Amino acid sequence: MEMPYCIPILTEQDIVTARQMGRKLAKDLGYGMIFQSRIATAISELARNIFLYADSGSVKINIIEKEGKVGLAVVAEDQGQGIRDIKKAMEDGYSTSGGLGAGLPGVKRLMDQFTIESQAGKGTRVEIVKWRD
Amino acid sequence: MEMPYCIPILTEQDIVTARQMGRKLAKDLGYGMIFQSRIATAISELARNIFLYADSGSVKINIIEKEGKVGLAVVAEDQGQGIRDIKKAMEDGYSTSGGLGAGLPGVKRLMDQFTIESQAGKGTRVEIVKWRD
Amino acid sequence: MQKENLLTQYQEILQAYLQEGGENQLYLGQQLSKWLLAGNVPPEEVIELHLGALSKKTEVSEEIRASFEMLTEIMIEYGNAIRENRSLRSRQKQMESEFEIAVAMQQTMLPDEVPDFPDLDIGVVHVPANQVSGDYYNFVQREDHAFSVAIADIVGKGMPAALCMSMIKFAMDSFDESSVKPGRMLHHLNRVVERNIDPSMFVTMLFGRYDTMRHRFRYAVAGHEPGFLFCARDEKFTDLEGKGLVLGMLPETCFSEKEVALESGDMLILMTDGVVERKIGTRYFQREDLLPYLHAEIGLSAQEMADRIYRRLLLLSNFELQDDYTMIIIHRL
Amino acid sequence: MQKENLLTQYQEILQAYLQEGGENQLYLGQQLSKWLLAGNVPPEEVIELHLGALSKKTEVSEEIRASFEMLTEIMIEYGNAIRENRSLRSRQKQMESEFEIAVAMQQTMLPDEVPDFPDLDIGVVHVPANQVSGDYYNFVQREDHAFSVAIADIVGKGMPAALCMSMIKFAMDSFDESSVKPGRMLHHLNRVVERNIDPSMFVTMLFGRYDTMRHRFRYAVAGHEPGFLFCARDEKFTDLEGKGLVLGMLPETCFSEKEVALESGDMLILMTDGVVERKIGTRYFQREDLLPYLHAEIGLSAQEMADRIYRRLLLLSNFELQDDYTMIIIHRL
Ligand SMILES: [Mn+2]
Ligand SMILES: [Mn+2]
Ligand SMILES: [Mn+2]
Ligand SMILES: [Mn+2]
Repeated sequence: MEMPYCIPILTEQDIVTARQMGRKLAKDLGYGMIFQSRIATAISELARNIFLYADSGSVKINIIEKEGKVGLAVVAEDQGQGIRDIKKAMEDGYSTSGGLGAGLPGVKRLMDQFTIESQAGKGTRVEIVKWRD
Repeated sequence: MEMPYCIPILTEQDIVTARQMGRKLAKDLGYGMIFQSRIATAISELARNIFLYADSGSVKINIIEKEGKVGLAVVAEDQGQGIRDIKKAMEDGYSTSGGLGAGLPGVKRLMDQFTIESQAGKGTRVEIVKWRD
Repeated sequence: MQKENLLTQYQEILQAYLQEGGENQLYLGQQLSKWLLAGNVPPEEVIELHLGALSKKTEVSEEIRASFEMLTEIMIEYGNAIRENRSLRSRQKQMESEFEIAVAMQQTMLPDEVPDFPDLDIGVVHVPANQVSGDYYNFVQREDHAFSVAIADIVGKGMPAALCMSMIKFAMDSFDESSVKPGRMLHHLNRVVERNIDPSMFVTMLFGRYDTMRHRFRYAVAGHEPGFLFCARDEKFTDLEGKGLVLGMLPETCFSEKEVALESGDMLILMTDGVVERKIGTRYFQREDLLPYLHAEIGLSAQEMADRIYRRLLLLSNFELQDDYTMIIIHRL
Repeated sequence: MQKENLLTQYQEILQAYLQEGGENQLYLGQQLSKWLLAGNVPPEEVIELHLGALSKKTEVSEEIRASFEMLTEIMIEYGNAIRENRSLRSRQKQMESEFEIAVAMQQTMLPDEVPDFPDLDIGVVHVPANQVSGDYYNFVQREDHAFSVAIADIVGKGMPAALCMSMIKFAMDSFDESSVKPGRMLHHLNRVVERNIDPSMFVTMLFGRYDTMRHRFRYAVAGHEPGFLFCARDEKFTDLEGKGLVLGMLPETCFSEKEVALESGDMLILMTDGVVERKIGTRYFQREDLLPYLHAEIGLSAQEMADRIYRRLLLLSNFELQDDYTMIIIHRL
């Protein structure tokens, strides 16, 4: 496994950098325009949550392989306040309310895999994977 | 008030004719592309319901005026079996089930006014109005 | 239909439209869009489809191609909304099936039949405005020569009203005195409702006991729409008066009892406010407006009379029921 | 944001993107798309917006312009789905608020406090897996030196379970014998459930009467998860055995009674199957696996013990509750 790309998220420009990196890797892997955009969109949501609601955090992007399949894995991690009610944050309708965790159901539906861990006061970790068909 | 255009709906080609007539009148009235398409779409749904589920019926299109406003009114009438449960037919979700009355909630939302009358065994009458802003 | 197939179809329709134009192709396009939606093709893929089909037919400049990248970006968000639509629909389906079971359970709370006495004719119409009813009625017979009747309106709708109704039914069934006194019954029910229900919710009720020997109806009222007594001799309807606080307002409430006597041919008409509350055009129906409709059906059986009044009132308000509707007619033959 | 404003913004973003390209503009595009959605701009209008902005920046051929007519046609149908989304959301909100009221009503059906006797210590933990609980428990005290306890699991979830629960509560309250015999109570409840409930639904229950003079617990079981009796002398837990059909299955069912005696220090542990039913990784938790957790907390007060057991079991299943959870501990001091 290669070393992942890691983008610390401190400013809004870092969100753009993370998007760009995701799009580039997706393109290198041979994803079409839509998948490039979807990955950029998903990274954008995760990075924006860090930018808006956590003091610091990072987005790591990695090319992964499993059982002959190639995919893109993204890990967004922060040391923010954490999401109090993950179940609620993953419900539809909540996503439009704004606030921490907004947009997560949309991200989940864009990807093949989605895992989230969050502890109040300790931070949040979201991992997403999109496999190449 | 002018005499309305009247298109009897017997074949699928009549649906197309009704759409075209609606689009043309909308264009004459100065509606933009989207409103032209929306009116054509709404007429299409109503005419298709007649074509699929009633032996005969017609679509009347009329330019109307009220309190200085100009609009397009469409009346779709048939002598079919009628819609048993209008309330149900106007609920979301039902619209995708196919069958008589499918698509009516969508038509209602596209228009400014929507009235429906239906009697079991006697037929259905839908009237829609779209005002020019 | 396969996605591949949809793609090919879109290409064909678009090419034909670019060649000849015409409403025909637009109509086919609309039909196709339903297949696309049903096939879970999100809008961002429609954009891609479109660009692909367009490129096969005509020259697409670099600039226009680039503009489609922006459009795709925008449409992904719209795609999220449409994907959410699917999950909202399935959640709604589940909730609705719960509602349906609740409705079925509610049905079992209503009495199966009306009391049967040789010199009484009883009719009932009970129609909920929505799936779940907030009106309730009940007949209880514990004595040979008397029965009790309750008619109630739960202020509040849907599921909470259904829960409240089941509570009232069982509180009524549990009242363990063989000869029920209406005032005492309301007193008992008031305590149950007050203790167990959200302060914002309350219940109006008329509860009465009909003595079939003496043909006297003794009743008490808790903020409920007054019924009518029809006097056959002078062909007049008078209000079944009675004052009392609605159930669930105060923990201790007293309900005074009234009594009326029925001669042969006389009738009791009990109802909920849903019978009266209707808008006709821009005008509101009044309680007095009801009288001609009642008069018009006298002479029929109690059930036929109740049915016809319901149908005529429904016609009047253009087949719309704004509130739950319940009417009970008790006719001394 | 105004629609006009959104239009201008889209033009600016698209023009900048066509000029310089770059992720910056795409990011702004994504942000804008959220505003467009929030501003109820349907996808067909986005297409129009796009064509308008594009035409200002570059030459758009007649053919490409015509292709946008087809795209608009398609997008109107997608717009219908998104417009439907709004109405689904508002319907869902309404349904959820009904659920919330029902949940609040359910709360009031649970006893406010546990029975108070000088030589007994009682603790309860009751946690619904979802909003609406299908577990129920109740304490009834009609005699000076005895109280009854019921613990039940309604098979079926959500609103129908809530309705069933209210029925059981009032059927229990209505049982008009001063000294309750557990077998007779289950017999009574079975008839109520059988008569009033959908055949697909049933209820498991343990009902017992604790005599605080003789410290004997007499109970009957209707298909319910067995409880435990903890014997302090030999520090062992034994099952509170008892067989009986679940409530609601057959109209006439008999429930045999069992009796156990408690010495000082002994404990009764009553529960629903939600205490046992949990998956740990890929393995299912077994009833025997519970015993070390019970043993570990002996010595605490009944409430503390119940609380700690709940927390440790919850941790074990990664904070997920697959079923409603109820545990009652009755400790003879
Ligand atoms: Mn009501
Ligand atoms: Mn009412
Ligand atoms: Mn259960
Ligand atoms: Mn259970």
